[in-house]
Amino acid sequence: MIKVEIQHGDFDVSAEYRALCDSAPNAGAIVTFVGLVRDFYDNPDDEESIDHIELTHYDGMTESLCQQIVGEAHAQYQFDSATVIHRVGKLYSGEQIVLVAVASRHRDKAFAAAQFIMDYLKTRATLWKKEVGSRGSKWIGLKDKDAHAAERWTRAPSTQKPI
Amino acid sequence: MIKVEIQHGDFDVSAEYRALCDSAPNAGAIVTFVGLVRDFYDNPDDEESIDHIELTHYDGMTESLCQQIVGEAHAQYQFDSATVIHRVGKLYSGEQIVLVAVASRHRDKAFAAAQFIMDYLKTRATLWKKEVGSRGSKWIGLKDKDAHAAERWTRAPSTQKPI
Amino acid sequence: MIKLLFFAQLSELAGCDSTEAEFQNGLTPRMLVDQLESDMPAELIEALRFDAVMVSVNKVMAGWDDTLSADDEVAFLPPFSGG
Amino acid sequence: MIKLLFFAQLSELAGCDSTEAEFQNGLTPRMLVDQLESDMPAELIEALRFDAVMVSVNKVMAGWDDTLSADDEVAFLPPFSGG
Repeated sequence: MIKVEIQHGDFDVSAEYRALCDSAPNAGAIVTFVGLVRDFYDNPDDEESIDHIELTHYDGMTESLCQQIVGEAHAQYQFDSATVIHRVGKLYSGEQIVLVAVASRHRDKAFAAAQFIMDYLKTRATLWKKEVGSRGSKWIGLKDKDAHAAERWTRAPSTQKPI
Repeated sequence: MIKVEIQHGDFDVSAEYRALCDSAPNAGAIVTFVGLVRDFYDNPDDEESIDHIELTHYDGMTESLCQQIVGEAHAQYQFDSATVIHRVGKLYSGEQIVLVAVASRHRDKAFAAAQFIMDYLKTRATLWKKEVGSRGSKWIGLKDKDAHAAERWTRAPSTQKPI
Repeated sequence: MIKLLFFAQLSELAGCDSTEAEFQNGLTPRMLVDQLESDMPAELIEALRFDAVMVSVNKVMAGWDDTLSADDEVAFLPPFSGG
Repeated sequence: MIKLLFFAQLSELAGCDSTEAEFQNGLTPRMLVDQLESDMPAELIEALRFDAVMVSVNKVMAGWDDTLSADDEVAFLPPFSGG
């Protein structure tokens, strides 16, 4: 099973977890990642706090890019099932932004696939984040560390696995 | 918060997930790993199916080794909170064996810490697994791939992070 | 007509989410930006020419010098920041 | 007395989870294995001498040639397989 949703509403991690497990009866490993809105600006030197973020996206294109990312992860890691839910709209500090969950026979592939998907969601999907807080608002650009994180998956086949 | 439990009874992933989140209000990333009893023998060429596993451990020592593993992961990745629950006893195919959950400000550290802890639980904690199935029973020894997985964390500091 | 979409900071600089342009044979996304120069704020044009901005045609990633067809939907995409 | 513990396959080979040995000055885990040779199955002794078997003293990982104290608890640990 592959499930990809881009939605305004919140998601229930427990319900998604159970649905994923039910869809993958032979799985030996389930890895989930949940990203939350933090209350601090992206710049670590900035001591002001953020109130909310605004996530905007390209309706239709985001869904197909996410499907493509999960498909590439599946081609590489042959997991049993995966769920990706990414919220858009106005999200306050502490709210859930994104869920990536992977069920696989082996733990190394479950971890690798979840990280692969997260890295690509950050760098290859038509999603944009604006931080709004005590010091005004700011669109977040591609961060060097995220570009670097995503780059590791495109090396020569022998080093594609995260070691 | 660091929580380590070795127990016979099952655990509730949702409840543990919520407790972890509550204990880490500044976290931006939650990674969870759940290991389940698979219905196939560890040897991939073996087509027989397993009925259950028996997990035995060294009471008292396992707990302190697990605390130590989580402490080392914390020293390296400074996560906010972590939960480790490892079951022992007779566990049937499909049952939950182990939960590792990490809440951290940043996703790369949450993923790395969860993998670090899992790799060390497999290779450095006084836990032993016997597979019992249609073809008799067999104690599982340290697998090469697990030893290799754990080894990556002990390299020179510049390469300690999983890239 | 070609439909043009602006996202995130590009939409704020443009003061709108979308606009239209006349189709002509041989038109490319790069040429569209040149045409926008007469009507749109200079800050937008500068931002559109920033290296990291990408372009899609009909919701598929495309090149700045790809040839467009009539009724294409062209979107200007600043660096992504999902997750 | 020294308490000896066997885990997993070692306990099956020994036919028991634990046994005891007389304490003597200078005793080491390696010497304990030699002493077991007279009472215990040959398969157990062979397994205990397998490279990958480790030893703990009072629930702390130890060396085969560490000197023991009276009343120590010595455990023979086959390769781990948790997780």
